[in-house]
Amino acid sequence: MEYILIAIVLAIVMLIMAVMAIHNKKLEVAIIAAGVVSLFASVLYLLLAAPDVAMTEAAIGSGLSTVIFFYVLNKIRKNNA
Amino acid sequence: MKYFSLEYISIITGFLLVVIGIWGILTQKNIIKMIIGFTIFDTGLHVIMVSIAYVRGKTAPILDDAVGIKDVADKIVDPVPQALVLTAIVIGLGVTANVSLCN
Amino acid sequence: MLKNSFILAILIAFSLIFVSLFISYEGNDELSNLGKYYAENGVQEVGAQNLVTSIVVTYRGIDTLGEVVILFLTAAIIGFFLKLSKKDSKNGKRVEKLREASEILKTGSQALVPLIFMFGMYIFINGHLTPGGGFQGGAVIATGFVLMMIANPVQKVKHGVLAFVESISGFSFVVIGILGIVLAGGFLDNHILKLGTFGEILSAGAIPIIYSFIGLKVGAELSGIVGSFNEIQAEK
Amino acid sequence: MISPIHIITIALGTAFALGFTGKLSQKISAFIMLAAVGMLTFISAQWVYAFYSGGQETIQIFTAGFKPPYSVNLQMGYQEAVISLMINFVGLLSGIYLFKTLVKQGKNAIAVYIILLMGLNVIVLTQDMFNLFVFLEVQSIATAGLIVLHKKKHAVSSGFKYMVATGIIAGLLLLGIIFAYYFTGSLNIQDFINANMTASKGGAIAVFLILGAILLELKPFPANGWALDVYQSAKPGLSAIISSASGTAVLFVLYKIAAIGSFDSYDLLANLGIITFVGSNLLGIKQKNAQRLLGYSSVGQIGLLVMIIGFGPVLGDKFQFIAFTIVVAHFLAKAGLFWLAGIVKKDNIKKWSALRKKPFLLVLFGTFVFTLIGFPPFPSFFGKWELIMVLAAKSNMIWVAAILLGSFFEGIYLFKWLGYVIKGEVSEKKTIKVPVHKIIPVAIVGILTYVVGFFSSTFVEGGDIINYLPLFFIAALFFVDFLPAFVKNIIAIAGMAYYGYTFLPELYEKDLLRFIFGTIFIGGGILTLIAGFYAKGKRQGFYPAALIMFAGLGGIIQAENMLQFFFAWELMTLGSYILIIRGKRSMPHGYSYMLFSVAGAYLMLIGFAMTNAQAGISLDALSMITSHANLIYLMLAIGFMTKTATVGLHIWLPGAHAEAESDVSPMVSAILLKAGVFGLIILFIAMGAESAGTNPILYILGWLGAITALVGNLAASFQEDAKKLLAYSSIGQLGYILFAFAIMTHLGWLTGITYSINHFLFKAVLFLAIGAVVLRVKTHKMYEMGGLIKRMPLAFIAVLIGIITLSGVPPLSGFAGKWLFYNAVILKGWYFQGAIVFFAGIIAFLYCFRLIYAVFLGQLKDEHRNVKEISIWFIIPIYILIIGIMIFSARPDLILQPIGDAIAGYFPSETLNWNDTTASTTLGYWSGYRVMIIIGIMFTILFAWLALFNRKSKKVKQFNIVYSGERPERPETTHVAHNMYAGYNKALGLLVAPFITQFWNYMSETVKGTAGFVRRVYTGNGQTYALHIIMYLVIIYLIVF
Amino acid sequence: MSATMRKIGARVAGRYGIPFYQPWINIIKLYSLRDSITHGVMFYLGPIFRVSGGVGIFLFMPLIFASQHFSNFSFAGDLVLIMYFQFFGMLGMALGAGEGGHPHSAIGISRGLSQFTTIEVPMTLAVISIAIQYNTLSISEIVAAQQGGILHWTLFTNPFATVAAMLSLLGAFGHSPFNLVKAPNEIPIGPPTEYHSSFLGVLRTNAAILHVIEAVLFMNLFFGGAGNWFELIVKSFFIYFWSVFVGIVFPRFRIEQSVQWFLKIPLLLGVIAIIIFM
Repeated sequence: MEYILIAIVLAIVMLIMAVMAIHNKKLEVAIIAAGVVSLFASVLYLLLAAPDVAMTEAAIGSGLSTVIFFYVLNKIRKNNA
Repeated sequence: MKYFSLEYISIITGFLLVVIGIWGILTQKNIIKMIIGFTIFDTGLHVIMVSIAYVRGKTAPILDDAVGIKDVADKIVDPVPQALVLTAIVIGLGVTANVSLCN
Repeated sequence: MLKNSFILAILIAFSLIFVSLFISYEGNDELSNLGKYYAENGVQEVGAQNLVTSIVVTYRGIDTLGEVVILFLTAAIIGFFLKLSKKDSKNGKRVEKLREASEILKTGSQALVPLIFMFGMYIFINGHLTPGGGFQGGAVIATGFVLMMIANPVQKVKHGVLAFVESISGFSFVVIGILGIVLAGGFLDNHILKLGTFGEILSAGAIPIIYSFIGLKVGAELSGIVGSFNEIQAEK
Repeated sequence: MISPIHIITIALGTAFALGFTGKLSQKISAFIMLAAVGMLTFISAQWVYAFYSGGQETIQIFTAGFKPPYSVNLQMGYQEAVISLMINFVGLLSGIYLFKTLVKQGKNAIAVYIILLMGLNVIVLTQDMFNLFVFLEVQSIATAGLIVLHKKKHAVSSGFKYMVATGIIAGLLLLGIIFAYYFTGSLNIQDFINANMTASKGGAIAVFLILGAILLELKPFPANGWALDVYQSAKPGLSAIISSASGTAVLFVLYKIAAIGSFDSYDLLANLGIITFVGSNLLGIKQKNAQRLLGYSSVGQIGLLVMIIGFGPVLGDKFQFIAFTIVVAHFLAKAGLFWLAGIVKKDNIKKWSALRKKPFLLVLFGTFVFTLIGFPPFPSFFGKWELIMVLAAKSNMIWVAAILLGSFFEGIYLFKWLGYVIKGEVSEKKTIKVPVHKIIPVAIVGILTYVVGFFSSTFVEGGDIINYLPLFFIAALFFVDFLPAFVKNIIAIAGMAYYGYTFLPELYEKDLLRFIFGTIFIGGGILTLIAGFYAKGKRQGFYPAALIMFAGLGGIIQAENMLQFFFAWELMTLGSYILIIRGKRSMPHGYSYMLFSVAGAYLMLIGFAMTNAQAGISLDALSMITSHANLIYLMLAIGFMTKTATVGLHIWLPGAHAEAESDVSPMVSAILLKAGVFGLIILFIAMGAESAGTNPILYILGWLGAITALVGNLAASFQEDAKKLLAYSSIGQLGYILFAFAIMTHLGWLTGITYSINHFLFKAVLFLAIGAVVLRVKTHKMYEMGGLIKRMPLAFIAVLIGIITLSGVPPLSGFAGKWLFYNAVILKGWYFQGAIVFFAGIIAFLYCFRLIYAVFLGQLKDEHRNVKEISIWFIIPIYILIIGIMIFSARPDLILQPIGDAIAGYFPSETLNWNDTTASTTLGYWSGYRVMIIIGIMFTILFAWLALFNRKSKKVKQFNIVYSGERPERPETTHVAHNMYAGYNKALGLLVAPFITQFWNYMSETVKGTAGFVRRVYTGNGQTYALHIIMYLVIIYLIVF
Repeated sequence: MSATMRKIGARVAGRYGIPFYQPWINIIKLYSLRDSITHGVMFYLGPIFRVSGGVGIFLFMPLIFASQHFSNFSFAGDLVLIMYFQFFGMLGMALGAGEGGHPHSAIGISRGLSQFTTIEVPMTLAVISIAIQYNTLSISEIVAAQQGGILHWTLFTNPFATVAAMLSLLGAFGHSPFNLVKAPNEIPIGPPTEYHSSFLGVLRTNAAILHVIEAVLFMNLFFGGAGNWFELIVKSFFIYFWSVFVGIVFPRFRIEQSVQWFLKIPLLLGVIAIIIFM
């Protein structure tokens, strides 16, 4: 039962973060928010008994993707500057 | 309350993430945000897949000592979608990287 | 705004599809046929503790191959792009001098990075026993690589080395796959080596070897990708 | 046998190995890659061979040694082998084509290239749904990568759109797959098919998502803007692969998984496919960019194939043949065209005229265009034929109509393009560079189209007896095109003579009607070819085209079944089109000729298909139609009438005939038009004599014939251009012929045949003579000629005899037609039509006189003082024809009597009676022989009399005349040939006002306007395209569920 | 006969006019002129064609009903032959004139041909009507069918056809008001421009023949034919004079006017004639 509560909290945070990722004016915040969505998703995977997936999502989705986004953001900023 | 359980909550979350992701892809002018929409879309899909793998009250498909090797079928969740998600996540990264490149 | 409301309308209509899908979903109380088969026979046939690993590496090894190929493609394309922009930068574009990282970060990373690399390798070598495997391990290695880059932004990424590791492990992957045809039942069959004792490191046939190669390859590729992005963003 | 798994291992091994080859030069890497692709090709080729030679059964390859569904399995069957061979083959050729580019771009690009091919192979072979998804992604990322490598700004943005679109599609596919797994507990396609997922709603949606995603990968209209951008901006070598190889592979995937749906989903696929086919081709009309145009065409063709897949269950055992021929045709032609695009390097299709400097490439271009449209002898012709036959047999006539409409749209822009290539201005002096490694692939696929076409004909019912002999001869002639014209002319005449010899004597016994038309076609062909000796130089391209036309004409005569007939008919159209556009300003006319011909041919095709459905494929089946007979007859009649240029369908003719070369005009006018007449004869025979009184079609055709005669002749008298005048006259004459045959009595038919023979004789004479004159005086305009009788008396006599025959004045054979005509009309009771035709006949005098007066009489122009008599090579055929006229005039009974006997089988009542040389009907009588003698004698006496009185008359210069009190000095002031019948025009000009041209213009503008309007959905924005994809699915979803 | 016409015309106009023998004198004079020029072969052949046409029709026409001798060569062809043979002369005339190179002749021809085409329409309708009526195209048979009293003439049995044909006859003769072709004022004697001496003589001879032959044709078709010479002369003379009278009363039409006129009333009459017998 406590799992369910955790899951609900996770779900709500993920959704809020997702909306934020898309609608926040600041790109840095958006990128971080997207990373948080991924991170919380990996916790959710753990709850769903999928540790392999959770590891992958954490490493790739919230780790590497975010890094790449920041690089791209940097690049675009420079191009526009 | 049938829907008030782990798998339902997560699958709903998954679907909602997918919708939000598509919304982002379709409406955002900023390309980075479009790509973020993309990753959210992907994450949503993965959540759905993992939820489908879930079997109520079962543990991870790793046959360590806690599970043993007898009557495994009654103890673990479905490993197949998990394997697929693994692949899908990596593919998603490839796609995201490529999309990011194209601007 | 009109356009957005239009899109919203479309999206709501589109969500109908999801709603129907959702309604048809009832959750599982038992495994699917496929899952049951793997649960019952996976151990005998493949000999790996982690069923996900046995599926990823052996039963659906060819998917994994495709997945590795996708990373390879991405790395190759981005690498090519890097080459192009380097050519451009020779024509009058300068590489911006980046801010040096702080001393603490530098020192910390020097100590940390080898540890992270070790951890990544541990993950993929134990892929058949514990959660994790080639991808996770590879990703961890790449994370270490990122740390290295942050600590020392000026340092050039050694793409040649990465490419070499990537290629050689990819090639070995394919060779092992072919050995599977020659020595065992089919492409990527893990029975080219003995299954060994269940639960040990050197068990489950060729899985640890294959997963190691995958890990190396993924690590090299992801590092290459991130490194390339880093260089691209560093240019002006 | 090398296992197909090695397609993967070799490709991947090569790709990975390139990484550690270290400092190896890029060139060597590229060679290694080519060798690897060659190896892939070899593997699939040996499998194809194994299946082809029989004995080989479909095999399954289990990866990891476990049975499916537990592990991924690949399947190698005949179909898979063929598709995989196609992919690898085009990959190999494209690799050769892109060789230099790849070398320049380096190892990364080379590796991506080979992985792309590998991915395509796997999606064809795999039997596992998720595996399919993975390799689809491999394929699309590799494609996007290669697009981006092009390093054009446009390319990068289109790569982005491509990634966005395929990303969404892939996501939806994944969703579908995971739910399919949820419902079936398997990932194997075969299990999906067996599971009958559509039974539950959720399963049905999963199926919907999977099929929808694969369909979207095939770029259905209108959710395909992203794909078009890709076609446009990618490197042509790559576009070739995307269009040919990827398109084919994904189509095969769709075919493979289509069975997971229910029967309804097949229906849906068919619908969406045809929408794509029609819509995409419609949009192509307004397109100017070559590669984008090809993109539209690709999308269209793939839409057609999707439709065929959707019709798979309906088509039954014909499915494989139809799908294969159309796929192969699309595959070869599109690859070839994209490669050509890379050689030409011109975005705007108007600038493709640069191709003209390379005749070899030009021929290849033409080959591909005609392959796409489905002309014989290319494979798509047979595919479309079979498709339409089967559809008609299952009475899916709306589908047939839609397919043909789409094909027609495709024809519109492809022919326009062909026109630009052949006739556009070559502005730049710089010729295009043609590297050898680029031309080899194009040439190979070009040759393959012929080979495959030849083989596919043997699989079609009735196709095995098609006479390929003339085509081989023409092909041989094509390869000696470097010879001087007169050598080729001799070869051509010899070939024609032999061809005639092979079947005409036999026909003389069996079927006199066919014999007569055959003689007109082949004999007339030889005569007009004699005129070809005038040409100097090489005259490249003329002889193959002319002989294709004559081969088609001969084929029509020889045809025993509808396939043969249609094959020959299209061949004839093709040849004549090329002949016509050889003229200097004939392009727009050739274009409209082609469009009318194609549209007409499609109507014929529908008619044939409906007939075949009821009574079989033989031509005799036309008389055994049981239902919708009149509809079929009407469509066939319209089809034939596009060739006879009946009013309403005539606007192509004047320009086409008038602007053609001097010896081509008689071919297309005197000879080619008879093909339509022959078709009508076959049709009327099938309708049977008993329908004469009752069938409204005949009545309408009769009226149409009469109006055509009137309008044609009237328009002819207002022309300023000598050849145009003759061309309009042909319209009028063909109106008579149509009218006469539509009477459907013994006399009517005799009239028609007499007219046909006469028209052949005199129109050949007139066009040859006038054409020869035009060659000498270098103008078509009659008011720029005049007085040429002094310089070219022989031509004058020829024209004089020609117009006497034309106008039907006794004693020459023209009168035979008129006399028969009166009798026929009055006996039939078609008085008003008869009166109109008669009126038209009188108008013929106007233009006849105008022609001869303006060209030969009056004052000789200064600049023509020294022109020579027309070329001897024209005089010879002209006078041979005149001898023919004389014989026919003096002894019409020699020909008409046997014909009368021959058609008495169809029309036994009210025959023409011959008593010695006098013909008589119940109405009247006439003896051509006696009239000829009486007039001859009289003429001689009068001549002698006048000569007697005029012994001493002196010759004076032309200017020795006086008018308005002055002596004229300049010839122009005395020549009134310009706007000669001004008063007449004022009174009756209304009748020839260009209503019909306006009507067709309006039609074409409407089509173009629609195309332009619909094209606005393609905004060029990636987001919009993504929205299209979502909308597409939503709409389908709302319709289906 | 043309003299007679001119005479009447003059009388109506209040002038004295020429003596009736004047045309004959003209012809003889023309033949005997020594000064003669030519423009080429066709200049010769034109008149020959023309006269061949005229004489030819004469030869193919049965003059006297039931007379073996004066049926001429009518066995060689029927009504259709005659109708088409008219063109032979037209064509010859036109060609010869064209050869002359004089612009006026070309204008004359173009006008003549234009008008001629429309004249023929009502004529044809009338002929078709007759052919339906008698179910034959043979002139002899048509005449035969009209024997047995004045009420059997086509004039009475098929009045519409007769009127239509008579109207077109006006044009065929080329007299006023349809004589723009010859246009005495603007162009001296129309197509014969340039012709003179014996050429013109031949043409004038032919003109006379043609007038007679047309009259005879009409007589045969509409007025019961002729049983003997006297009947022939009287009837054809009256037919001829019909056109003379009309010509004197009406002013001249322009070409487009006459074209349109012929395509109105006479055409309508012809159509009615056919409808009656359909």
